[in-house]
Amino acid sequence: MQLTYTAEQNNFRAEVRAWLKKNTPKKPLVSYDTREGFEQHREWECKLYDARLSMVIWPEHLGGRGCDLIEWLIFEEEYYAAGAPMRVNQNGQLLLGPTLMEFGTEEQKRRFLPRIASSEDMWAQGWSEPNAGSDMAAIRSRAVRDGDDFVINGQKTWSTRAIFADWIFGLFRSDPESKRHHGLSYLLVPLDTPGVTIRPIKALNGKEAFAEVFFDDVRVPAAENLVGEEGKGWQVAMATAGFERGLLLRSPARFQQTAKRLIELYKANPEVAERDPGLRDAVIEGWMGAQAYAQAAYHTVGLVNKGAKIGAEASINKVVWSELDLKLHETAMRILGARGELRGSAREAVDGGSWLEGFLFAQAGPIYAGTNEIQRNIVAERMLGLPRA
Amino acid sequence: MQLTYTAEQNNFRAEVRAWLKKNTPKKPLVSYDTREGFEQHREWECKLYDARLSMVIWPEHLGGRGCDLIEWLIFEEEYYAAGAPMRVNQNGQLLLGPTLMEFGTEEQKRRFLPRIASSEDMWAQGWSEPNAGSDMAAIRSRAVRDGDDFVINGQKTWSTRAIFADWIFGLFRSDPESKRHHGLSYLLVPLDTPGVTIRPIKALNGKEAFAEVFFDDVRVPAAENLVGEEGKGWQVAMATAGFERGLLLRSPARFQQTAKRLIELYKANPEVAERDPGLRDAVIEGWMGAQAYAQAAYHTVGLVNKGAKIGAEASINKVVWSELDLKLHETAMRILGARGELRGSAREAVDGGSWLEGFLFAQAGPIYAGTNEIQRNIVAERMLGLPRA
Amino acid sequence: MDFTFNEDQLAFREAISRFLAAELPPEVLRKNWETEDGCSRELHRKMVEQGLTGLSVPEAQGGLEMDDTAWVLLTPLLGYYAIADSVVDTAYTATGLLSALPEGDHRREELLTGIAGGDVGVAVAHQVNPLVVDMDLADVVLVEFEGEIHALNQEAVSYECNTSIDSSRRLGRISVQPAPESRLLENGRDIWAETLNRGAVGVAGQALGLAQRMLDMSVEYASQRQQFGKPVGSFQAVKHHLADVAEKIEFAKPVLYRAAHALANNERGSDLYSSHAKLACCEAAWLAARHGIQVYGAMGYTWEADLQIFMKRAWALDSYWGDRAFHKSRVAEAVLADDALIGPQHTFEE
Amino acid sequence: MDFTFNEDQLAFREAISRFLAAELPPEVLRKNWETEDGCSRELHRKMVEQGLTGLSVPEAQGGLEMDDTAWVLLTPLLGYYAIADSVVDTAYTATGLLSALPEGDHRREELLTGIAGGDVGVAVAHQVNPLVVDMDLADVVLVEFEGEIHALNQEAVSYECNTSIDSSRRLGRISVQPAPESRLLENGRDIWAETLNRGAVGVAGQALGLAQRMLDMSVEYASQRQQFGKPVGSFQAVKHHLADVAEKIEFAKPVLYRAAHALANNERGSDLYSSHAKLACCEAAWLAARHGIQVYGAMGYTWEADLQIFMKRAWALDSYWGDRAFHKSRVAEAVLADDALIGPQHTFEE
Repeated sequence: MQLTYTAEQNNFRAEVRAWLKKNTPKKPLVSYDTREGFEQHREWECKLYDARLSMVIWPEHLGGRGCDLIEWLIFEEEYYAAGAPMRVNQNGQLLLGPTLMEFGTEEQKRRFLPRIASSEDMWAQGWSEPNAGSDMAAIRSRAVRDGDDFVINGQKTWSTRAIFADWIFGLFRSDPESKRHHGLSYLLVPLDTPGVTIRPIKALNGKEAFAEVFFDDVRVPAAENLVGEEGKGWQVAMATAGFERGLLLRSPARFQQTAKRLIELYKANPEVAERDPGLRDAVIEGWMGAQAYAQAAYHTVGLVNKGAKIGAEASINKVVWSELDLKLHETAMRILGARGELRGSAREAVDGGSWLEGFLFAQAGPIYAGTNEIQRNIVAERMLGLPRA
Repeated sequence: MQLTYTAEQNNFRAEVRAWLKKNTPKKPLVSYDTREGFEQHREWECKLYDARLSMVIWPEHLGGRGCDLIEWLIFEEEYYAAGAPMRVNQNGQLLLGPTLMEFGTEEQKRRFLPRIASSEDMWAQGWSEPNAGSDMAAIRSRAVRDGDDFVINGQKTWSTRAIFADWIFGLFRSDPESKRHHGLSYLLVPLDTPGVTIRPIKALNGKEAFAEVFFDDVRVPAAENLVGEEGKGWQVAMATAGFERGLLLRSPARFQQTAKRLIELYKANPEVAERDPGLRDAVIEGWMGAQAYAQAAYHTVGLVNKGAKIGAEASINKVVWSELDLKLHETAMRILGARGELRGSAREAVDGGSWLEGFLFAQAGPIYAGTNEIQRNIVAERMLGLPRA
Repeated sequence: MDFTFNEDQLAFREAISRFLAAELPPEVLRKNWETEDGCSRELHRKMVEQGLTGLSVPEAQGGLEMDDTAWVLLTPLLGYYAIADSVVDTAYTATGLLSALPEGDHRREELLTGIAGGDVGVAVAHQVNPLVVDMDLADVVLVEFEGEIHALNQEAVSYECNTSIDSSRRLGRISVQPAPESRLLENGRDIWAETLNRGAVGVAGQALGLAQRMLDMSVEYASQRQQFGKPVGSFQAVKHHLADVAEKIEFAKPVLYRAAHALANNERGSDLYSSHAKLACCEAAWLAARHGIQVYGAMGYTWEADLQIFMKRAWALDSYWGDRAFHKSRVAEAVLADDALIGPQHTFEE
Repeated sequence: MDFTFNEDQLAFREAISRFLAAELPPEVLRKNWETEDGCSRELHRKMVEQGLTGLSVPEAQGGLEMDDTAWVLLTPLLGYYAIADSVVDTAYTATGLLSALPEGDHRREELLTGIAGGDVGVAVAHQVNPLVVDMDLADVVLVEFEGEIHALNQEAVSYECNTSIDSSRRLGRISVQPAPESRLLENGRDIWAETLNRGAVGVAGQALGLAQRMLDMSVEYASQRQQFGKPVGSFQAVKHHLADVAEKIEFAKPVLYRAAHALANNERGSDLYSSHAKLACCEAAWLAARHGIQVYGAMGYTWEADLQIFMKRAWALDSYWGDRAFHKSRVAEAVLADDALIGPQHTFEE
């Protein structure tokens, strides 16, 4: 156990801190769930990329910086502490990226990864279908092999920002006789291909945060756009689902920053604290939860660095960060009282309505990337070994 | 809505209050989970009976007083406020009694009910078996008809204070070919019948609070000891299970008195309140919970008086009082801190260790009379109409 | 001692319930919620015809002169159908305030008659609410000024509008200059105190109705939506989520009823009971929202699922007429007082 | 930056784990727990042979001179096997205190040598604990007196014994008359402060082990016990109860490790980290007890199911070396301070 950073790590932190201090937009960007904000965020991502700070853990030849996971944690700490913009291309960078590194051909890696790192290509995900949500294996969209191509028909849904994105990745049933997890293929589809129709879905906050994507005889070349083996898409996707729930998707720094802001909010409202003395516990529990999550991340990174694999722990992580995020924002709403309902556009909104936005977004946490009910089943069955139903 | 008591009700309250003030033992009785305490409690029950205060809602000719449910609530309020002894014969008085009133023959009512009211007969219950706990229909103990008798073989368990009691009631499989809820009979068995063996089970608190009861060719006369129809025991028992979970088993006064004592404990320990400001909320939530439970009881009694039947609401009641009781005692433990672990025999124990005893007993609340998991299933399926698994 | 409603009260509730169910199928309800004034003119007219606006207006002013115990059966229905705040604020809270004023005042009688007839909308500016709801829909606003009660015409009040997460609520920061002419009563402190309790009980009732609506919608969704080859409502975790909501609702109801009775009869426990009711009902609504969206899954996070309407009202009403901190403090003050009437002998005051 | 244990530390844990598993099958463990001194003489001798008592005794006094980060792997094992408090109190907490005294003091060295050799049991009377645990098993008790550190022989201390719900704990109210001869150090405030943290971290580790034991037992019971024709562990509600316990344990572990590192290195965050660890680990144990008994059903409420041993230790240890109120106050003081190092850049102090 050696809990000091190396000189290199400290230098890296200093560099990132200085760069962010200089470059982080002074005025918050417009929400990336709008066309305008989306492009603002793409610009920001390009800027990060130019400084080789977009995907610090990716190898240099693929647009990254070759950092290790400790440096990644440091980067994230500085990034959230600086209040830098939300990352708009997480689907590409955190879900598809690692999948391509593991399953992609050399050609696919060269072609896609640098453009993901730079966000020249923005990616939407195509997991869910109207009847395949928690039950992802119920996928019906078909991809029929026709010569060198796949011809895709069907529908995906809950594709985050697909209305603005350039590409979509997802699972399609390539063996029409197959059932459940079998006979699926993992395909990459440009969203401007003929036959693709995108219908936006408005989220709770009224913005077009996701979309339905319809495929009508959409043709993509197999050699270039199939990831992994034909019919083995489930295995490819599951690796990605592991990443998603795992370490990278929700770095601890995010919640530590929220906890810090919550403490500031609490201290700025002493008259509420006096009327509601139990708030103190909620606030310190928020800090303890975020701190524990961060320490757990360092511990896990240490184990991974020694060769360990992340298993069902990823499911615990998902439950913990999503419920922590809810708790932090619920506590903020409790402090704000009657001011909590004010939207960002309201003149008297506190912090530009960011607590309310965060509160709304936190509602989705226990649902997406596999509901917490499913995650708890996984923990119980795979980690504890309890019998299946 | 008429929320004042009638003159008769006020008189009744005054009478009960005066009697209890005069007669409630100054020194707490010994625990009824000991032989000595059991007999002390029997004596107390006799005294109550002599004043016609043992079973106030029973008709006079069966040893009661013919009170209505409002008067029963008043009685309970006074009883708990006076700190009078715990009722030792609840199995007989609250579970078997109502069953006999509904399903018993006239002869059975005359024979058993007054002796239950007076606690000359103390009753244990024989529902559970080693493999039939939550799944009560898995009963295996057999009662084979032999002429005018049933001959019983098998085993019951978790029979509260059976080691001290006089009789046991329970379900036995009278049709050997039957399955699950069918072919069961509801029988009454004197515990001194040849062939009955009782092995005590020690509870968490180290006392012999319940027992296993073994039946080895135990012979009881059918005409006298069968309640309801042969083979229809499930229906008879279910009515009793409804009573058990319902209104009478855990009267609100009990929790209101605990909440009051908790408030006193909290106020007596201002230095803890200062170090743990969140305690205030836990304490007032305890009061609010108990108060809501009491108001709900009055509301339900009002509806019952107008002819309503208690259905799946009984299951909600069970969940509410058991979790309220836990919460009240957990809060007390939080206030007591390092003093919480002291047993009643310890010189420095607060309130004679009664909070710790209550805390231990509260652990059983979410388990007995049907686990809270089962109760929530019942609420979801019968009250809300959600589909069965 | 009878802690239930009489047949007339229940029949009236039943009638209003049928009326609202017919008038406000989900698509109409949503349209109202998304429009500027949160309640169509036509619907408002029909509500007036049903007697809703005159429910507690004195008979002398053309109303039904019913008390809080009647209202407490109706506010849950108004919550269930997400009727905008201005209805309860006018017909219940403001009417209660006006009715409590000394009889004979011509402005009192004019306003009450106008309310009963559906011609006058009244907003209430009580200091417990930093912002005034739906000033833009009101003709008159009742304002506290150093314990006095003033009534000002909307035009006489300048306000700045803030938007709420609940689209049916527009929140105004008002600035007024009360004058002797606008004064209704000089010493209005007791009435203001009662009005706060009435406002809280009105919100509590709506919150209870919101909770019930979200529960009903969640049950329906969970019974139909299939995953892993069966309805999601057949999974035990989903069942328990919804059973917990049902529990909160069932045990908030009597608390709400108790508060209404205390208000109607000026009982000394009114502050305590109305705060308890506000906390219990809003807690039920908060949980119904959380478990509702969880049961709905991604669909619950969308604008198109009606669930959002009820969730957002639940979140907004949680702090209307006193936030949790306020009401918990009041409960604490009452039950921790040295002369508090607590314990089993005091379920109902003696 | 490496927040993991090295191979030596893990190997040592593994060895002790195997040792305890072999020596303490459930029936032996229960026998110990029910006997007067909570730990058989023979087991104690074997623990000494394993080096447990000398683990952090300086090498000069015959120990292994390992620090808190080594101990934090072992205290969960001692919790897992419900080893009586006197072991941790003597070999970890008291040893830490004695080791921190200036070298050369002959009583310090005598006591440390005695501890390493298993001949001396030491109780610690710190003012955070109103009562002293297992005075009757101790040869010596370390006592605070106006910031001084005193060591008194057991015979010199009169005490009255209180019984705990945890049969392995006997709690003494002591009265002592410290004298110049019994004084080990005049200004011992810093050492007492550090001892409090060490006591808390020692309890936290045991609580974590208790939680793990109860979880393992519950999983085993739920996998075997059949109801409605299948193992109760196949019901989703039971699964989620136990998944929640696993979650608490997994996220308490790194907090515990962090606290141990801070203690071993005298970091300025030691108060905060040890309080956080105490709260997190005790919360895991508390939940493991509650869900454990729930999963066990009636069986969990009996004296004969071993679960009770672990539940009762969990309940008792919850307030040992500082109750929740104490530790939450310390956390609040630290993170709400104006110069608090909080936020993402301060996961580890800089």
